Amino acid sequence: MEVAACGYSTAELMAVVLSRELRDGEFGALGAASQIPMAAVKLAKLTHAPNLSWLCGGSGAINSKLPTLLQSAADYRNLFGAEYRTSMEDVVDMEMRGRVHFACLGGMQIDQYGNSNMVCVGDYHNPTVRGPGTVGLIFTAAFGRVYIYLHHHNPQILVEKVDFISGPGFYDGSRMRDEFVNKNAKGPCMVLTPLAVFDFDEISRKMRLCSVHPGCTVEQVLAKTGFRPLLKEPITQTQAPTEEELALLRTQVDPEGVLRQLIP
Amino acid sequence: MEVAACGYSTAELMAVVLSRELRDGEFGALGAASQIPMAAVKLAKLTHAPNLSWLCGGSGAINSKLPTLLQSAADYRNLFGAEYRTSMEDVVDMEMRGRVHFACLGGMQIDQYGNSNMVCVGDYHNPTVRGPGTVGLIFTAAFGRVYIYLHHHNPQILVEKVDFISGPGFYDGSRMRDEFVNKNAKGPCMVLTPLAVFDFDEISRKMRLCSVHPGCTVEQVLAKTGFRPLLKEPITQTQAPTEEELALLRTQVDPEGVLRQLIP
Amino acid sequence: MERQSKVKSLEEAIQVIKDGATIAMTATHYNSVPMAAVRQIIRQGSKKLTVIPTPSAGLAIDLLIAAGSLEICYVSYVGLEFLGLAPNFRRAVESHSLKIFDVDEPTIIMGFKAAAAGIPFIPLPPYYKLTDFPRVNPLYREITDPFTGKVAYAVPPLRPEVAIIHVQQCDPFGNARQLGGDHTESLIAKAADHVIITTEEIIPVEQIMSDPLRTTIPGILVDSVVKLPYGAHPGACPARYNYDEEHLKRYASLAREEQTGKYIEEFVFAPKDHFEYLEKIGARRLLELKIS
Amino acid sequence: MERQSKVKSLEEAIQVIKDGATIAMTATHYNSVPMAAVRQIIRQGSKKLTVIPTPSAGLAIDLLIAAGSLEICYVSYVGLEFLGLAPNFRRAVESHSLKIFDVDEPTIIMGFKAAAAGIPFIPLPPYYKLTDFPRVNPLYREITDPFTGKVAYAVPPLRPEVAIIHVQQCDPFGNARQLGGDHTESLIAKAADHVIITTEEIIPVEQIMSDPLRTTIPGILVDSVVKLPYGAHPGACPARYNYDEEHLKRYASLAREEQTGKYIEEFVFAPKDHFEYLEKIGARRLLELKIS
Repeated sequence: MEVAACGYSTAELMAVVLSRELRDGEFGALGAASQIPMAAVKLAKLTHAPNLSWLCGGSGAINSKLPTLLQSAADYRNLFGAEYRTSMEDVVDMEMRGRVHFACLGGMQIDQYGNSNMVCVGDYHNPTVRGPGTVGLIFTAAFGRVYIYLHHHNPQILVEKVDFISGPGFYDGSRMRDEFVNKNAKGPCMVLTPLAVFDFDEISRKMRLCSVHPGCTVEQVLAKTGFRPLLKEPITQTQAPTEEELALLRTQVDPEGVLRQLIP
Repeated sequence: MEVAACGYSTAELMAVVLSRELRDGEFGALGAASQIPMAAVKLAKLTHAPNLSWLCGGSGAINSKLPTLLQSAADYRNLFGAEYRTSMEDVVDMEMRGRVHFACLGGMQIDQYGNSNMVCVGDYHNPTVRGPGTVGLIFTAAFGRVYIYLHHHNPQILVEKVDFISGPGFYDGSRMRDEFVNKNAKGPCMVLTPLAVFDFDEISRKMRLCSVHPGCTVEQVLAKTGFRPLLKEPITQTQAPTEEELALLRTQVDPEGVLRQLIP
Repeated sequence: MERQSKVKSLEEAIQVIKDGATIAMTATHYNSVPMAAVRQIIRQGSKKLTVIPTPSAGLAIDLLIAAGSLEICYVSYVGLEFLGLAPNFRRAVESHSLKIFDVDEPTIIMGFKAAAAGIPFIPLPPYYKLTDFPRVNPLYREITDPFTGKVAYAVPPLRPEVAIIHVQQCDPFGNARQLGGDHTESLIAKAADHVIITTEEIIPVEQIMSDPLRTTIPGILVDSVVKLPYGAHPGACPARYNYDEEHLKRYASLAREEQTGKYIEEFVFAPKDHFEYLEKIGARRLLELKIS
Repeated sequence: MERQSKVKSLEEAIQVIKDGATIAMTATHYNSVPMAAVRQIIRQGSKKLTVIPTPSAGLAIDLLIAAGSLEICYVSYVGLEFLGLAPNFRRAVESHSLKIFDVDEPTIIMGFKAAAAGIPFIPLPPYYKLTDFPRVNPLYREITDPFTGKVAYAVPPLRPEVAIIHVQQCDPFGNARQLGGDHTESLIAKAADHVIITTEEIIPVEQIMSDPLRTTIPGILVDSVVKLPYGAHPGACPARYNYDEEHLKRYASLAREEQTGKYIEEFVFAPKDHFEYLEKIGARRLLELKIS
């Protein structure tokens, strides 16, 4: 989607959609390649969630005030105006114990139960593509809620079943998952792509299409999804950014316009 | 022993004796009530061990430069001129893993195998005296060498068998100990009291009287010891501080004369 | 919308401690003991508390025992350091009026770390076999190292419901700077479910933001911030004031003579709050202790 | 007698790494990677190394793979972050020419912590059951929590023989100050048997003594100190210089085209030491990256 066509970019739309979901008083964690969720938390803090706190990935910064969106969440410049520098040990402790209310993450593959994979495409022992590895995806079993965001929407990423479970979503959809995850870990709650927004059905725990972004159709989304998602009735159009949201985004969150370049 | 009688106090003698044992390049840990070992490490650094490093108990200071001997090793003033502030977590890690070459410690009871007790006198469930607890004595199984120093020498402290093993010395003297301790943990190597110096026999692993301090006799020492220690032949007189040792001690280590007041 | 301050009165903050709660608080001997908070726990009449003290504790525990607030105490070291045994602790254990778990420094530290990390338990080295801990404390479980087949000892996570931590500086949102030694201040914050910071001084968040590497406890772990100058008296607050040796000796002497009740009456119940306590100690004394 | 300095030449310090050794080094993506030391490892011809990278690594690992230095690699994340997959890593795994252990961030961090503490193993939460790790990595052992009877996963301590850590400031005795993020610098120092500090600047011990709370790695853990200005180039050294994006892109592009050998020839073997490397990069470029 071109900025020119509708006045905002896809990444801006995704950031705004995500920001609306975030709740005041919570503590969230972002990983790498985090310009969209970074913009979302910064925007949420400016609109409805002044008590939201967030960890800026590998930088360790809590509540970074850096007035720009860097390409690396691990960039130490994110420590600008932060309130605390978390060590990696601290991050593992907080995430493993379940202190993180929500996290935003991606993956090489995401399946219909929200399981994520960063290890391999194909057989583990003879992979077609060897991925970089799992990092902290295991904590999808410990985060309060998981927001999955993807820079690409295609059948190679959105698959029926991941080839390797790095981060458990709803596993096989059965209740077995609940026995093993942390008490307050509610699992994946949203999948946000350049085309659409999904949630998960409470009973079957399968991914469900909720809304398509302005300019996209349900058919396009289904054609680009590697499995048949459930459909929420009625499927709506994703609500576009308001003028106020867009103004805050562009003046205070992303003055350099990173989100306008991010997703072609 | 009065300072007037021989020109130095008992605590000064003990500090000097201990300092001669300490080796260059090692890392040592002191606990509470540490004026004697604190003086010993400071003196050793000035004489023969410039590369010795030491942890000043609860203060967390490594290589404190405070030019006085405080009554509490935990006093934060020991951080003066230190090179690092160790956290309690760090201390446990370093001691448990066996990074500490030597430690200096005491106890409510020490037995003939060098086991130490800070928990109780009498039956654990119905103690005559409930002690304060073990703190870090367990690490006698992880320190390279253990120096035991006592401010009192009497049969209530130096007992045949401790009523509770807080810190394992040579346990029951059998080789069983070696199976469970850290690889480089050589166990207690010296017991230093206001009257005498002991070491441990390599075969029986029992405490052995090596020297008696100037002014003390072997008979006095045996009468005040709660078991019959082995006797090293010949038992010598503890070597008195040299003039240089005493001068360094009084001008640079203990200018306030704490050691001259410490043991009546 | 405005960010909400976590600053509360001492009374309000301490109310979260219900009878029967498990608590922890800072202390390495006389350093950074949140004594004003301890006095408030006694003042509000808390009962049947379980306390997991830091490895070298004493003053606060002895006072809580004398006040009848404790049911269970984990023990690594409970004593008065250079002032000898903790008299009320000693009597309570000898007379079986306090339930104790004999543990030690690594058990407490590693137990707190296990709680902070949310791991199921922590394995300790084989050498506990050579001590009497496993014999007297059922929390030590002999297990087998699955990699080497050797013996090890499992201990459970130690997870306090409430931790009370005294620091020198804290902002209104709970970002705290703890100067002096690092005496489990941040560790018990990470291990606990609810954290109360008592602080000598409240500093603006802008000061915190100017040097985030100086923050030792992040606000995300903190529930209440209470401003309590001299809140560690009669203990020391590193880099702010020394311990009050005369007062401590008076306490120790009363405690040995089984007169701790008198001390509590005079220093806990007679002053209706912390500031009346400070008036009782007197400005002259407080300033003598101050480090300039 | 005089205290001995630990300052050494890079060549001398790196010689301690023998073929077959297990090593670890700092890195969170492009932060504080000891790249000059990595180039020296390649220059001295090390073979059959096992590397336990920090949880988010890439550049150094990809280069070591291309140079043929590695036999075994633990993998939490080995990639080039905003520059995509690590091409040599990817090819090596797909062609079975590198042995890997698939682990993740908590396994590496908790494994290092277990090594630092000297405990026998570390139990991880039950939720590993829901992943494929236990299926592909024999280091995960299913065990039973002795307190609750629930499933848990044991992993062994991760104890590198040598750790290489890049910092901004260090004194001659190994007392180091690491500014910027805390990317396992102190953790791997505690976990390892031998520690090499590479530092932008050597500062006097008196500066360390003036503020001991700023020291992040104590000299007692450190064996060698090597002065290497721009020692993290082409990565970033927090608070000193940014990463060299142009150079990194050139590396990534050569690596994708299976031309890493050319890069190694030009930037590792052609310069006979770190200072010749810096000359090659050029003063203009180095100063452009510098943070004033």
